[in-house]
Amino acid sequence: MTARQITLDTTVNGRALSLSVEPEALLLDVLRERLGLTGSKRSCDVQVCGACTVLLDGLPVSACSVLAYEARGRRVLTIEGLARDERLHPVQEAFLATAGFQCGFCTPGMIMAVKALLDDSPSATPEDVREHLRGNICRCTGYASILAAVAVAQRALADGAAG
Amino acid sequence: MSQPGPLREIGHSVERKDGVAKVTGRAQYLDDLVISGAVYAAIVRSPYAHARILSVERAAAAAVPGVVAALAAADLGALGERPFGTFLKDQRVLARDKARYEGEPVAVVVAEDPATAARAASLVDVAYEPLPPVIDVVRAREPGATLVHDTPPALGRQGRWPTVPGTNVCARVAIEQGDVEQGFRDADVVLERTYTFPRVFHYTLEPHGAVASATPDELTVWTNTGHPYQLRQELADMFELDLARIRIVVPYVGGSFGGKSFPKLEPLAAVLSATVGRPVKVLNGVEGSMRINRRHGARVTLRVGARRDGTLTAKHARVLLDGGAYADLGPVVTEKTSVRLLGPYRVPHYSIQVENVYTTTTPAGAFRSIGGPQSVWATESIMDELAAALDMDPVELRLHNLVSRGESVRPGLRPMDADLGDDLKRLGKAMDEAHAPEAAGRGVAVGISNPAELPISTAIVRLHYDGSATVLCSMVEVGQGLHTVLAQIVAEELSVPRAAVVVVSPDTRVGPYDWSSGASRGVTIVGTAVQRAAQDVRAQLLALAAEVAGVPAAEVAWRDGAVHVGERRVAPAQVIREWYGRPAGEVIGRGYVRNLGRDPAFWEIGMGGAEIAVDRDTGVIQLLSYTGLADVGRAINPQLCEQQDVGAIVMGLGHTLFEEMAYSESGSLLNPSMIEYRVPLVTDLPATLHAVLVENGDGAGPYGAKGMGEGGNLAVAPAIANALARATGVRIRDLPLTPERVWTALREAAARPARP
Amino acid sequence: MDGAPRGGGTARAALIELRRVIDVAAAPEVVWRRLWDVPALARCIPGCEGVETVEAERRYRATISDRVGPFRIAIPLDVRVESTPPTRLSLTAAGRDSALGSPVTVALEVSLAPAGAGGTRLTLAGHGDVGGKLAALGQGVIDRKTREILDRFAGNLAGLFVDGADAAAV
Amino acid sequence: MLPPFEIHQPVTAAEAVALRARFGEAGALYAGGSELLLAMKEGLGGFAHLIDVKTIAGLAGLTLAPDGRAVTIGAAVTHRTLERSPLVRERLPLVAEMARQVANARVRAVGTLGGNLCFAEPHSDPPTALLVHGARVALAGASGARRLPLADFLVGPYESALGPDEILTHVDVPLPPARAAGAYLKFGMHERPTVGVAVLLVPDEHRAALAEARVAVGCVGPVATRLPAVESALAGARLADLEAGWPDAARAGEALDAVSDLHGSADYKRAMAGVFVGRALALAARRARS
Repeated sequence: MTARQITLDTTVNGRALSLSVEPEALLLDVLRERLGLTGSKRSCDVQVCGACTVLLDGLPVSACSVLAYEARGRRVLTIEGLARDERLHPVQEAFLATAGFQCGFCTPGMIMAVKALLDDSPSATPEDVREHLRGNICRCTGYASILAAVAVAQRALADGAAG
Repeated sequence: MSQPGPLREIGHSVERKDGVAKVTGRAQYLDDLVISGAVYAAIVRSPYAHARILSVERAAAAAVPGVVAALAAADLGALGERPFGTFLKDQRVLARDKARYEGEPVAVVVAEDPATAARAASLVDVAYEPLPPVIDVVRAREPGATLVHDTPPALGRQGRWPTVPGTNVCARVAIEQGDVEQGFRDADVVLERTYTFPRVFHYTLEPHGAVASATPDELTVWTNTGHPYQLRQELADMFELDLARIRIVVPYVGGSFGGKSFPKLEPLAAVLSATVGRPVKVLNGVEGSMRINRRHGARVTLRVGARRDGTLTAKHARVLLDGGAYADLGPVVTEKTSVRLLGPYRVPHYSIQVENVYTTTTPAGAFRSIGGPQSVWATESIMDELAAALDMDPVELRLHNLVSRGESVRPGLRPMDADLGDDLKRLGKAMDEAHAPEAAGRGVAVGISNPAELPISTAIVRLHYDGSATVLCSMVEVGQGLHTVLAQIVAEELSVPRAAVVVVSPDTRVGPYDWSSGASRGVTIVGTAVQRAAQDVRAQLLALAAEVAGVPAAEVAWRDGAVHVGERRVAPAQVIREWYGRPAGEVIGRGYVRNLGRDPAFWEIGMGGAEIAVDRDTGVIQLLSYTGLADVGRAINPQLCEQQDVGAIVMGLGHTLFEEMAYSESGSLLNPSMIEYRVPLVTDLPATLHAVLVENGDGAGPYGAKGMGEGGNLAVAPAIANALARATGVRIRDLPLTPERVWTALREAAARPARP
Repeated sequence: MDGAPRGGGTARAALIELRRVIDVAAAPEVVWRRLWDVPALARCIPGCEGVETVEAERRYRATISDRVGPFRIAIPLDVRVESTPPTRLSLTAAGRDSALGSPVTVALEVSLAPAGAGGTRLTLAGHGDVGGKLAALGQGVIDRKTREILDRFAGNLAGLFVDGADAAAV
Repeated sequence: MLPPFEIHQPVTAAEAVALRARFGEAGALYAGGSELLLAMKEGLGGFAHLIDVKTIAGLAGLTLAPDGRAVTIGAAVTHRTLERSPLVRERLPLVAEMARQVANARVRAVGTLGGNLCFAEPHSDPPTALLVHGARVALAGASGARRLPLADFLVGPYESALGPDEILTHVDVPLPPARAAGAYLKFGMHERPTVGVAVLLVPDEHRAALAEARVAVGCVGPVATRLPAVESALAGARLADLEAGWPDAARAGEALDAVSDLHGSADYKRAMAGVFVGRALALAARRARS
């Protein structure tokens, strides 16, 4: 441990952790390299593509460009923390139902972005959805099946809430 | 083999095999693998587009704690000298005497962790003598132009087209038929136009990378390639090893679109591993990948002649492809471009010459229909210009000239295997249904391409005694859904539950030979190999059942998804258990494909129609509706087919409206980041986006399927430019149709005096 | 062709054109001599430091440094001069910035001609080029910076001759 | 990958100022990091010390000034907070409208207003919208606090008037006069806008004609700027006319100091400034009438 290292007390996917990290460590590297949570992907590295989207206290952030240090005392949720007891989250189920992915590299970030939106605004309009997902790039699907997945997820979440 | 009963699996949009892994983040891609003992490489790249390398000072980097080695070409021994390249051996793992494009790897630092490698790499001091850059493809072709390669490179193993010594011509292909000048004399109208297509970047979300582990007698490479077997050959040549001693392992791949075909970072990783004696990981970021591969820019000068009734009489084309610094797949792109420029029309006289030209820019290679979008951009734009000159409806002009089923497109190639006229009429109907009342212009385009290069593939299907099956083949699941479709085929042929079929990702130590993952060949060629392997399992089961029952072969038959011995119905797995005499063993089926009749294995048909409005103040083209049409023979999984087409269409919107790798005059890439390189976003989708699938069951693949997935890309740009011309009277011949370009053209048109 | 961009192989960003005319109140011979007072000349170039003479009147080394917001950009340059006394001087400076390794080149022709009553008209003409990441980070900004530096240089150069005594004190 | 550095967490502005003085060019102010960290990844800066201003008490505050005439926005307030704050939405709807359009949801969640203004990226949204409000920035420095108009704070691309031993503590945004209505429009093809236009119209008491017009354009040149000539030309204009389209809009950008770059040529940018000034005027006029 070098003198520069700092203690990072945080909660990742519901689990409290205490790690020693360098100040310049990026959240994405800590998740992937230290915690083995490789679901979040590095692509553009400049906060444009959204492949590294994770939720920090419920808000979507680009893990590639956020210092791990910022997770102190906060809750981090990654794609690995979405399913409960092997039961997929309704957003994941929706992506399966519409095949809202092809190569899958953008998918974890895309799903986290959708979850962030629907947690915040369950009845987001199609325009809201497009505006929100403008920050997530998919090069394979042409987005149509992703938009369909969001609509399916919205219905499922509404039914779940009602039921 | 006969196909009794209705198909249970084929034609259904079943759930993807890779779905759960991908939506849970459990799917492992290259950077997710842990290779124990691996060290990390950081690449030092040339800051000049063209420069002599005078010295590489690497001692300071080597002295950094944690650095394993700081290496230049000279440190790599014979492996550093050895050129590679599947078609032309013109590339080395690190530039030796000179760098030929900005970003070319010149040195590399290998360290225990990526951060140390990156920091030490900044300490490598390379002295250069800048040379004149060669950026413009026209100037590159002029006499006396600076040469990118001073000496002609040797042909690679698959090479057929040599360079033209003393010039920057990397490959030249010319085809002709009839007497083109006679054709123009026969014409009432002759048009000559030049169209250009930009250099564009694949931007697969996953960047290129490779991990290699070399020992004196074995080489293993984990990589996100689309071409494990082509790569194996290339590395076998470099390392002088038997094919069997080279193992290529491909995990999930985060998109390829051709950009991950043929050797990319693998030779470098392998040579580094051989040099430092440890497994070495080389991973690019987006900028690094923009320094690896792109699509060929093109400058197409077309001359066409037609009679007053619209009958085409002649086509003359001179094309310069911007190939960048190294050949990669360029020679094949050159050849494909020559055929793709013919278009789907009857042209009695033609002369087409395509030259792929070296420039000091990122090397160009395979990208979703090689040479296709460039060709169709020109050929389908000029069809509308011709229609205007003839005062004909553009669709009528096309219908008048389209080749019919069975008619020759080019002598020697498979005759047309689709009903193009019917397809075009169907497209028109679908466009009518999608009509947006506010549309100011409508345009269509028809693309055909000759894909499925070299139909060579093998497959193994192992039916286990519990009724599950393992499929071994070596085409890569890059997201296209191949594994799902192959599982559907095996489930269909062997009547096993699809859930019980596992398709194994490529590993050349395990999976059998396949030529490549590209050229829309998966379903048609690999699908056929897998189908044949499954049918081989079935044939063997019948033989085994006959042997167990002690009856002649004629008394056993496959019916309703099971083996029948007389009237006794035996499930496939039960045949295996009975033959082995206990719950054990398996039956191994083999499928081989070496050709599927004529080349190409099928014609890929991609048509499209656009309706647009134009914001005249800003030059923004508003795409209101887009309808694509793919003639797929048979859609084994319609949902996947539609999504391939939609994906290809939206990707096509990129080169149509935004995308271009912008270079400065001195050869610097000005937009090497996703902040400045703009790809289509969800907000770019038209309100209506449809993909029409035509299924005539007339393909050479399983159940009459043809390949698809590239064709959707072909028609987008000309359809939109044709719509723009109809909406505004302005014809733009340079892509992308950025708002500023459209705005400028509109202003220039407004400033021109009206035609008398 | 109709003059449309050629695409498929044509560059987007042009070189940065540099052109300034400076009238100074000193005779060409005086101005010429003063131009060879390297330390004084270096002081006219904003951010120029560490000037070394490699070969008198032919090769020099210097570092130009400037801030762009919070970032300091330092560019060690190799400067080569060819001269035709007392009317022409051609100068090329090339180097790479120390943070990003981006190439920077400047080619400048300086010509002197008599002007007015015993004065001299100095004409600066040439171009600058910035490559690599530095170019990618902000073409517009770099263009501005280069012009700004050149403007200040031209001003300083003219200033050298405003007060002969002051200049002579160098 | 970032170079190594240390993070410092001052709890008062004075401590931050002292740290700035101590580290000089080796130190950089750090808030959301959405611009700084990207630049550092590219290899720029090489700062050995980051001074995290988010730990300074009060910098995340977003309040109505005691006199009720301005909203005080702490430097560490995120774009997301601006976008959603009921206070901002109600009293500074134009600022909320602008904040909603900054980059993407992830950048808005971490990026701060203060960081944005200090970084002075020329293709950025906030300065334009704040200029039409007559916003003032508050700086704390070794020699005390000072306030200056935002227009004076914006110096050039990546350059502000922030001194080497100063930090930005908050921005005061005067509330627009009652009845005022505004609009923020942006346009461009890339991740960052080609042009951003903010318009704030103050109608007369009959909501018929303009008592005052404020117009600012950003992204086209080195810094965002007000267009005084356009503002005076608009004096007395009728809202109904503006809503239908201001005939002089096309020339509104003519005088702008536009920079040619990948976002467009200077000519195009000037023309687009005009187009969007016209559209923003029409939208704001419609809002002012209703």
